[in-house]
Amino acid sequence: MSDHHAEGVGAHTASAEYIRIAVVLFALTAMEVLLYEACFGHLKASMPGLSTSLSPWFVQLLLVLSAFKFWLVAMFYMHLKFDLKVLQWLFGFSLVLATIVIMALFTLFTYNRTLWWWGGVPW
Amino acid sequence: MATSALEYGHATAAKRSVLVEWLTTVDHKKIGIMYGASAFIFFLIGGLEALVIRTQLMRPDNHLVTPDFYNQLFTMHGTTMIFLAVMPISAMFFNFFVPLLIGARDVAFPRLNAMSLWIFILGGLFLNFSFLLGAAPNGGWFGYAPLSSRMYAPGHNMDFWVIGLQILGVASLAAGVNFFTTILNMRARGMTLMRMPIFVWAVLVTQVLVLLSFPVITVALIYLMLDRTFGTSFFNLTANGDPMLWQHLFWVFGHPEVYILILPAFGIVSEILPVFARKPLFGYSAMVFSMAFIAFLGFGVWSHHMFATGMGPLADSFFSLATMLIAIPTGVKIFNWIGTLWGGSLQFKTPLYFALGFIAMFIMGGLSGVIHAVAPADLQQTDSYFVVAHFHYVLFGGSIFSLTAGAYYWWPKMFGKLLDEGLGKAHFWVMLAGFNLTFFPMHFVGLLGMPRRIYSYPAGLGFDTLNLLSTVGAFLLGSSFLIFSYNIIKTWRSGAQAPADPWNGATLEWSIPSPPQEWNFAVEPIVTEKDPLWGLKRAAGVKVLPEPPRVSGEGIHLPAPSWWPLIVSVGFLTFLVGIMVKHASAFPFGPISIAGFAITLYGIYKWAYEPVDGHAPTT
Amino acid sequence: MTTAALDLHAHDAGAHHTSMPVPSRKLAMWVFIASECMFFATLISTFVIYRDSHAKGPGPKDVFGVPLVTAGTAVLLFSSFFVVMALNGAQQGDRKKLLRWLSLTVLCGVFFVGMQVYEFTHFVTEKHLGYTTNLFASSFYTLTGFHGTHVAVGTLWLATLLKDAWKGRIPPAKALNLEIAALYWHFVDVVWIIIFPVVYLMSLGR
Amino acid sequence: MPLLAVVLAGLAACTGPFPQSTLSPKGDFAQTVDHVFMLTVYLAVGVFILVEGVLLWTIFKFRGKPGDAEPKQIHGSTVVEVIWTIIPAVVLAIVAVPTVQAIFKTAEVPTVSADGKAPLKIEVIGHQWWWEFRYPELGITTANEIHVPLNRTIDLRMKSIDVIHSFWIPQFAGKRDVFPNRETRIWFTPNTTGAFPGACAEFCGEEHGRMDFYLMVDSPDDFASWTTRRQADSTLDNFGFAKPAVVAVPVVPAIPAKAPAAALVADTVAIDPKVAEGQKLVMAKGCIGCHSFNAMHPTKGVIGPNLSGIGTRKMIAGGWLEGSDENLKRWLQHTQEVKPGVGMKIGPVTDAEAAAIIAYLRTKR
Ligand code: HEA
Ligand code: HEA
Ligand code: HEC
Ligand code: CUA
Ligand SMILES: [Cu+2]
Repeated sequence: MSDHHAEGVGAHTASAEYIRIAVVLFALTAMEVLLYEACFGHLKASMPGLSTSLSPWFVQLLLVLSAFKFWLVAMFYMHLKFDLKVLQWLFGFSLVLATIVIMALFTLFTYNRTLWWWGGVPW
Repeated sequence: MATSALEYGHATAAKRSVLVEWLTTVDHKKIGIMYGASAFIFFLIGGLEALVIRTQLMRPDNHLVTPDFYNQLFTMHGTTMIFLAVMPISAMFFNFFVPLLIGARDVAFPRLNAMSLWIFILGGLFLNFSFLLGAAPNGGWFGYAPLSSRMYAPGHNMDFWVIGLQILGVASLAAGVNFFTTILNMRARGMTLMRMPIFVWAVLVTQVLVLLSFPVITVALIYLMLDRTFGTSFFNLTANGDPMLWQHLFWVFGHPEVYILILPAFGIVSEILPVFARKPLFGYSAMVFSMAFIAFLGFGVWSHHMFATGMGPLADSFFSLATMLIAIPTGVKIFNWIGTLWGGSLQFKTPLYFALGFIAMFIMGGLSGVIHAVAPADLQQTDSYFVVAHFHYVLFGGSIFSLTAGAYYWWPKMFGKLLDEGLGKAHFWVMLAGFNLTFFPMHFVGLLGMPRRIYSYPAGLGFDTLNLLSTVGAFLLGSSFLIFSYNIIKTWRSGAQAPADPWNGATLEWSIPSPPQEWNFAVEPIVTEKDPLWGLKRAAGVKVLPEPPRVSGEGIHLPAPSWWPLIVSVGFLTFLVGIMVKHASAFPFGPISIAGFAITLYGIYKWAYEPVDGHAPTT
Repeated sequence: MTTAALDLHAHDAGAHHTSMPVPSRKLAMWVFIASECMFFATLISTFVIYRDSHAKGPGPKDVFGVPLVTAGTAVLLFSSFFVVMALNGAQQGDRKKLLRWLSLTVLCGVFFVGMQVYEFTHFVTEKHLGYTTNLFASSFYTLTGFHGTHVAVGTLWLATLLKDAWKGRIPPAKALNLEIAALYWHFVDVVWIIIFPVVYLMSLGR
Repeated sequence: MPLLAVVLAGLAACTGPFPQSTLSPKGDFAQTVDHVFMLTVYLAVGVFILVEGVLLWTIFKFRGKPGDAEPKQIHGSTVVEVIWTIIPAVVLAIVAVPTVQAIFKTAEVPTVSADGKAPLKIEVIGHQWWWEFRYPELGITTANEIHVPLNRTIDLRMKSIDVIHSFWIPQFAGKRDVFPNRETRIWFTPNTTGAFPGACAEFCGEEHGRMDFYLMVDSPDDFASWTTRRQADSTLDNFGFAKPAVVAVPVVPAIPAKAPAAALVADTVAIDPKVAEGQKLVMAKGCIGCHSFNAMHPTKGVIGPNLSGIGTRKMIAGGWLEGSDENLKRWLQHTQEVKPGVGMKIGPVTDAEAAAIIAYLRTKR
């Protein structure tokens, strides 16, 4: 039954592709850092216009960039793209659940702290 | 360790002493039996604790036990019943029957399986050991902060709880990985996912719940341990820690946990009903999808345990509605069970009694659950005996009834003897009567305003009669387990020898001798349909297949026994105990922890390089 | 028939029968990774909830610096790339390639752990951010500490594999041993891919 | 209701009154809750009878006889499965709408109470294992017994000084947890006078079981007189002595003072030598270290319950003992046996001392 098994990684993706992905990953990380520097760090002073237009989107942009990085590693380095669908489901479902839980907890806590019933009268 | 696996592989198995054999076994059936036996003992201990609780509450202002001991009792009762009784009794069925039901020789990782068992047993003993020191956990089974913090719980009581649960969590996670893999990957040829016995589906979904909810409690317990031992303040007020975080994390785990307790029960009943109705399960795929849906929804309702905390109307509404939704897939299950019975030819054997009892009682518990889900109404019921009634109807009326059904159903396969039918039915009726007498009045005493977890109540509030009824019921209920124990002993001594297929079963385990031989299937089965055994019988035109012969296992390779699972477990326990006994020294880990850690690491290393080539059994 | 029966055990991936076209050990690693998602989700949630709880002592803006963690991030990303190359080598039976890339991976692991040790000591001694100084500190150290422990375990694991590879014990037929470790390693990397922006950059950029 | 009523009537016959029942709501909050609850119970009982009925009937109808042929092998039916998915969904929708309405209704504290006044604010503070109540607008502190006027909306703001407790007066409102690090609120408008028991509902340690209290719903007149007496106590020092110069009694326009406050206290103290003896003992035994007789947010003596008005308290010891002389004596002499683990740790008290102390406490009316 060994013919069932996924063929080796090399069959799908050559070293060259790994290198290409590595380059993209670095570019993305560099963009993250640059984004931070542009919005809040050293570059802020030299390009104030860019800074003010980007900083409201800072968090969202960061999340998109890292999600993309995450996706690249998972799909190509972890080979999910070519592997069994079950594995994609398994990982995908856990990730979605994990994200929902983080978001829900975060919402519950910030929401609680801002609404009146947590107002807190000094005792 | 002089006794390396290789020696085992080639020396004759007969030379091993029985003790060594059981300590080193990696056979899923032996492991299952050890799970079952130890869990049943823990169940009796938990039941005994309940009986003391009930005796204390028999009349108002009673002074049988001190308040602190009472708190220890209900904390240990809840913790024991959930983590040391229902979960491991389910694990007994997972272990013994999942490989048999899917036509496999063992689980995917037999040694990991043994490790789960040993960690569980050591964790259970460790928790109960606290009684000997007079310092059993006393903070309730959900250990709310800040009551569980060092400041309000200075003794070792809650250390035992934190570490005990941490240990048990690791056992569950390891088993979760193992069974998920086993079910996906070890099925007999031809057994597609949608041909799997429904119990196996239940186990699969349960493991998903375990895998995704236990990490949360693991982290929460780590925080609590850090708070108690290393002076952090995750839940301590002194440095702005928020006790609400504990509640959220606990229930993010806690609600999926209750489905971890009930889904295996659903699975068992779904196996039993078709066999005794002589009719396939009604709506198999709906049964599968409803379980998956219950599990999925189960992750989005945790805050229904926190309606009284004042989360605000939006959150309350969300969690209220999400909780109610669960009634729909659960209803589908109930109705499909009735659909299975409908038009059948019901064979009234003991397993069917308990399975029917399960359906009848679980409906009751489920409906009181829906009443809880109505957030404003829950403000009156939460933390009252109404909740106690609700969860005993689902946990005892649900899980325990079903697990007992499973025990009667599968006993002949496990031990080769049929349990006595007459005693079994007596067990059922006494249990049903005792159960309802115990827990039905609790609905009312709760609505009349009795809070839970109180060690006594004053006269004059109208609680007296109802509590007395509950107490009488509890003793009746307890005596039903004496009948069961007697049945076991009697069967052990002189029970009727069980044939391979006493009930006209539909699934693969009934095709092999009772009890199964070490290698389960002499010939790997090939499956072409659901209910494969019925198909086989139908094709052969017989009601009962010829008794399968016991064969020699010549040439069959099985995984070798190993000491390492036990050693790793001991090391792990030592590591955590070391953290507990460390008394605020500057160095984070004491020598005991370090020794434990070293043993664990060494064990894992040796384990990884231990050859897994099997031995050829000779029996 | 008996020979078919023999194949029921999948301890050794490869030749044995499995119902899914994936070796059991690899499947198990994925299952474990799925579970770990929730583990880190909980740790990250806690950090996000508590990152502003620093009435006493320094807060994120007082301690975090971008360059060092960026270097750490880069190193982890590199190592993911390295290990994938090593695996490629193992599968092709190219022992040289395997050894070269695998040792680089281990080196990265050591470097990352070293970076974290340096970072922690720096925070503690120079920024006066002890483990229990405030909740920001506790949740930060616990989250990154557990991540660091994962890296350390992974490094140890890869190091034993490196030893095996050195002794020629990882032929293409056993490349699975490395593949599983690599999966774990990548996961540890992607967790950091989340931690880096969520913990460092977002706490700074507010 | 019929089913419940029958069962409860039956119970009532043998066990008597249920002062802590959730089923006899005596105010708007509890009634709102009760309405949704009863609706849900009706439906649940309906579903219960229906489903259990069908189950029993099926069991009875399809019992097998020896020699039965194999029954027809049915694998399912999409039509009926869809039907029994939809019906529960409809039932739940019927419950869901009033649920959400009630959630929003109970979440908001009304701004005007039934008697046209602003809601009465009371601060609730949970202690291990007793309750403290403060009336910021009236300048009163008391413990284990809340007094409220009839038909006035009560706006409770709650906090704990140690662990989590939960405040519960079943006949008036649902539970609300009381946290050490945040304020929670609950409200109700009482529509019946009387004394109603309440309890702590969240497990809070050793004596969680004995953390009860009483709610006294007074007629407006009674409430005014109670207020006056408490405010008079605010002029005392912590020991219960009248202060030499009466400092600023808070002016409370809503409740007219009926008697001159200081006078009330002054004449009771002087009369009985036993009382004077008791007062000395209260100082000598160190009671004042934990208690205070001053009802206005005292700065000292806040470890134990405020003893202003202790002489007329219905219950003592966390609402557990009738406030009789024997019980007070038992409390003073055997505190740790009556309520093991309690924070009141005092030396031995002789019978004579106890009698004197009690005599003194009785003057605090
Ligand atoms: C086996 C365990 C188990 C199971 C299966 C359930 C099932 C459910 N539980 Fe329960 N629950 C517990 C164990 C369990 N629970 C425990 C241990 C606690 C207390 C923890 C503690 O505080 O210590 C608790 C507490 C608890 C609470 C919190 C109470 C409180 O403390 O305030 C709530 C609130 O919503 C709740 C709801 C539900 C619901 C809606 C279901 C549903 O899944 C039930 C669904 C089933 C049915 C509804 C019946 C069958 C359906 C039909 C016949 C169809 C028709 C029905 C309708 C149209 C309604 N449960
Ligand atoms: C599966 C779970 C499970 C099971 C089966 C049970 C079973 C029982 N429980 Fe359970 N119970 C819980 C889970 C469970 N419970 C939980 C989670 C809590 C909450 C804890 C908390 O608040 O933290 C709780 C709380 C709880 C309380 C509330 C305590 C309080 O709030 O103050 C009560 C009170 O009556 C009670 C009673 C019982 C009784 C009478 C049984 C009976 O069914 C037991 C039947 C009796 C036996 C099985 C005894 C058999 C043994 C013998 C006959 C002798 C054997 C001899 C030797 C061992 C030498 N339980
Ligand atoms: C170490 C602190 C301490 C001292 C000293 C102390 N008490 Fe107390 N007292 C308490 C606490 C705490 C309670 C609340 C106990 C409970 O119900 O949980 C209490 C309760 C009471 C009550 C019951 C009040 C109520 O409403 O339930 C009375 C009466 C009382 N104390 C009287 C006294 C007298 C008289 C003395 C001196 C002889 C005294 N106490 C000394 C701490 C103290
Ligand atoms: Cu306070 Cu329970
Ligand atoms: Cu729940």
